[in-house]
Amino acid sequence: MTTGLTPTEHITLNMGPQHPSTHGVLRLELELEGEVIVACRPIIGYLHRGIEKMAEARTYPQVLPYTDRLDYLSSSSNNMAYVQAVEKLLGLEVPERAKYLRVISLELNRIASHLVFLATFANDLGATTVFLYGMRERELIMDLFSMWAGARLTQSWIRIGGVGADIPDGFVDQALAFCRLMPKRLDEYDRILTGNRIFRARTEGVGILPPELGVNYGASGPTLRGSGVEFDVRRAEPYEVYGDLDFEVVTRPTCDCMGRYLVRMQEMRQSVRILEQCLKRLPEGEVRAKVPRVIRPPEGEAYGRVESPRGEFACYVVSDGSPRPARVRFRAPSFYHLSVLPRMLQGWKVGDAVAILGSIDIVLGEVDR
Amino acid sequence: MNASLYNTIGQWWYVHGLPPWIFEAAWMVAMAALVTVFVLLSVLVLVWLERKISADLQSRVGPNRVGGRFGPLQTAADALKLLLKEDIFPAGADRVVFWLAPFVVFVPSLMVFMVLPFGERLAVNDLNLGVLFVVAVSAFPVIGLIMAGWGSNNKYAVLGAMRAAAQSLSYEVPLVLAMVCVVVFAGSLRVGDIVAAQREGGWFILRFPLQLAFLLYFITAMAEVNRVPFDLPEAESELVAGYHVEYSGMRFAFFFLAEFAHLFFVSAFCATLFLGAWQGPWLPPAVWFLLKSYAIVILIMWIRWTVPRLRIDQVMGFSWKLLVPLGLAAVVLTGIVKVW
Amino acid sequence: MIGSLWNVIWNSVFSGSFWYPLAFVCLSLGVLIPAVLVALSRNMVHAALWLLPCLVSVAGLYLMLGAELLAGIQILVYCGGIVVLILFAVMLTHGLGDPDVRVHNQQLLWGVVAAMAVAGVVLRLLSQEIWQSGPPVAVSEVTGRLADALLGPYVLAFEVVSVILLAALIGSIVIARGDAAPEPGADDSDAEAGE
Amino acid sequence: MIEELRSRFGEALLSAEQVGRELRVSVAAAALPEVAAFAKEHGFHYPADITAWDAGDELRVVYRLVDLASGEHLVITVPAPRSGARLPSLVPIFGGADWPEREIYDLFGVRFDGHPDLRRILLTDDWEGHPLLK
Repeated sequence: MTTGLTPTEHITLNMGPQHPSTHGVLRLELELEGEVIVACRPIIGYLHRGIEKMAEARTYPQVLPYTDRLDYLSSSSNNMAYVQAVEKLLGLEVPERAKYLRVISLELNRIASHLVFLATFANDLGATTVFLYGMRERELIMDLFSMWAGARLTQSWIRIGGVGADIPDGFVDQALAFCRLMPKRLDEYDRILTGNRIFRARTEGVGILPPELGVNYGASGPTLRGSGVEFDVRRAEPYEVYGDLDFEVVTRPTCDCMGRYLVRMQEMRQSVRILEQCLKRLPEGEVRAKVPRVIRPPEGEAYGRVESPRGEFACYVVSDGSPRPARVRFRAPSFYHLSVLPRMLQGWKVGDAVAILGSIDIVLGEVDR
Repeated sequence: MNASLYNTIGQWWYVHGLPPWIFEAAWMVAMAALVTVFVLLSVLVLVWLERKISADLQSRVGPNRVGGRFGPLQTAADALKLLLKEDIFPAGADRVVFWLAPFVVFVPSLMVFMVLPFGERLAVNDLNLGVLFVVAVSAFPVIGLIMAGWGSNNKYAVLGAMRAAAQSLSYEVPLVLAMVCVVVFAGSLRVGDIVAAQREGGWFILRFPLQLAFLLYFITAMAEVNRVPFDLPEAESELVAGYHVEYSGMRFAFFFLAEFAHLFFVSAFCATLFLGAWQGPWLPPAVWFLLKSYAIVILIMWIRWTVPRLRIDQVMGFSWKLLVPLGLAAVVLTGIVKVW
Repeated sequence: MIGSLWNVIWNSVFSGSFWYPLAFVCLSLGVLIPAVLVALSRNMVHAALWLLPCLVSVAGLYLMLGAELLAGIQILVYCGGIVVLILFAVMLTHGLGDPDVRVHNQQLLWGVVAAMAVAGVVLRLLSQEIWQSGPPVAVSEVTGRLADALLGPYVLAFEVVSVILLAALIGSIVIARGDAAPEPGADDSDAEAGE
Repeated sequence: MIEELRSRFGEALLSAEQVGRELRVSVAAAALPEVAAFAKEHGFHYPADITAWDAGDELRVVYRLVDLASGEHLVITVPAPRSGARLPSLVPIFGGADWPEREIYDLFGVRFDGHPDLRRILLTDDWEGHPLLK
């Protein structure tokens, strides 16, 4: 942008850690030339609570509630990744009903999380009304969560060996009613936002993430699928009952903010589809396998992989044969997405920064751990 | 009523041989005070209206406690709170500039009301250059915004101020072009004459090329009052609050007042230029005037709470690449139609 | 005694002969003092802001001469346009961290010489002219006459000037644009680092 | 794959076993970049996870590379001393190694040679020690 006549001075702008659009306590050090971003340095760690360290001093079941606090918008994915790793170590087989219930939980959480994405993304672009629309439908999911877990965000309902408790009466009907409502509401979002000229002008072609760059930086989930890479852990390594379910892995070839947005919007429809299948097929039976009172997995390591709403959320557990894990490591998708962010921001404007940051849908809880 | 009161007192004054200009001056001061009070009260109503409209669009309830079921006194309570808050000067601020900025924004936004006819002969002073006066005085607030942004010693504020300056410069051109169309059609810069011209031939929005001017005026007016989709100078998600990020309490209230006063003014002026001002059947003129003004206000609010925000280069491109050529075309078209 | 003095004041207060010079003096000071401050301010933004009262006072002088149109245009163009542009340019090019710049005084000598020369010329011209004082002749409808003149006898000149200004506007845009700005995100280093 | 690795790297390949879809290999630090580059040539483009753990007597730095087409995992474990460890950085090969390596440096104290910007990432710059060491 320097035409050589008058070199404009670069200013360094600290976006965050307190800023309406950094989605938590992220700090972006932006170097600006006028409004154009020349360089960006993400600075993280403001929410570091040392969960991985704390896990080393807790027994296996005690670690579970900590995982809720990672990606606080989709606690069941975190629970699932950890539980999956521990069950792999134990070689535990989970009852069929529990598997279905877990998938229901995961998909409901995916919709809830994508709704928050929709809400905050729209809000970042100035469409405040859509923010409240997203929150309105999310509230219905929160009601369902409180029905089975008594909590809205930190559920810890997926437990080692199954789920915490069976679903209460009336849950299935209420969930099915939600499944009938949701597609209509999605159409409503499309009408108010997706087709809007201003929204398209702000998102189409903005914040390009080339597929090779995305893969090379370990991006995953809708962020990577928005660049046309068909990678979804639910398909690549089906866990629970995903292998038996009929759903599409949504991809978009455009690599831009719009692509990532559309992938999430379509994924909500797919999640509704999965939910309907699970709710209708839900078998009777136990919801929890026999688990020893003190969990003492044999020496070894396991890697639990889950497709969280943000991407590949994984948990790497190393056991030394004691009741406490030797190492619990959480692989957070947002961590990797943030590390490509500087590449995606270069050359765009401050206004685009919030759009691009919003489009990769990070949660600082899992970035900082 | 206004006219007769003016005549009665005026006659009394002349009969007693007092210099007429004192009466004129006193009359103007009194009317200005009246208009100021009216504007301040309108702002309270407008803020409440905005909250209720946004709440309704967002399937919320909005204010519903203070002063009854619909929260009519909520804004008054908030204003009172702002008055009582501590007045904070940020460290490293340019104190004089920081202190002065709210007034530079606020005073012109009241001054423009002086030429606005609230009814027949119900303008404080129907200057013969009324439209020019409006345009000239509306050019001031942006300097106040720049002062606020720069004086705050905050980078977000400076970015907001720069955006405000760029945006206001770009949108003033099509705004003036739109007004030129009206002026050419009415053949006068006096607001009263423009209203009179609409009495004879119908509202200006119904006359052929002026629909284009109306559209231009409406869009640029939204940009001038920094409303979504043109609210970049204070884009909350990008610049936190833009130029007024460091302001609190009373000083913040001044910006807020100015913003809503300006919003009301551009709507009222829109009604005056294009919708026949206070003219209408059955109802008293002042009621017609308010009805039309509020219709435009509500339209602007509706748009604000529906669409996302543009990016700064898109905003500038929109003005220079589309609105300015359109404005030029509108002026030429108006000239052709007028000469015909 | 006191009564008669009071009468004198009273009469002059109510005639234009008192207010008119007073307003003139006030406005002149309003032009001169800020103008000096513009030149002496160490802070670029302050200097630009001092232009504001200066230009507004000039508009006030125009008003006193009955040139309302000119006053309006003065405020619109100078306060709303030029000052904003200057402020914009100052903020864009100048470091935000250090608002105080040194006023460069290296050319003090030449400045004084030039100022003296101008002052001499002005004073000489002033002394040659016989100045009438007193309230202005009431000029009615300046605007109308101006409009008639511009769109009557001088319409061709008016149109030519408009076209030239438009051409200048477009030309400056073309010059300012320079080479096509590089597309964001199309940086080469991105592509090679991707693989 | 195991055979190929063995013939190519010989002594540097400390151990190798196939567990389900995971190919777990252990390599010496010096050979790491070559093994990683070799893996990338063979389709393991996606750096799923890079982490470390304190095994008591030594640190194990674990690189998990995934072949997105086949779904195979390649888990490369590199042993390192508990203090003063230095490993070659994989950032030139996998951009996704950038932040995880900073994190390992931050939490375990392993220095990565050739890393473009090796600073603490989660903890503050004035933090003393490396908290995930036992």
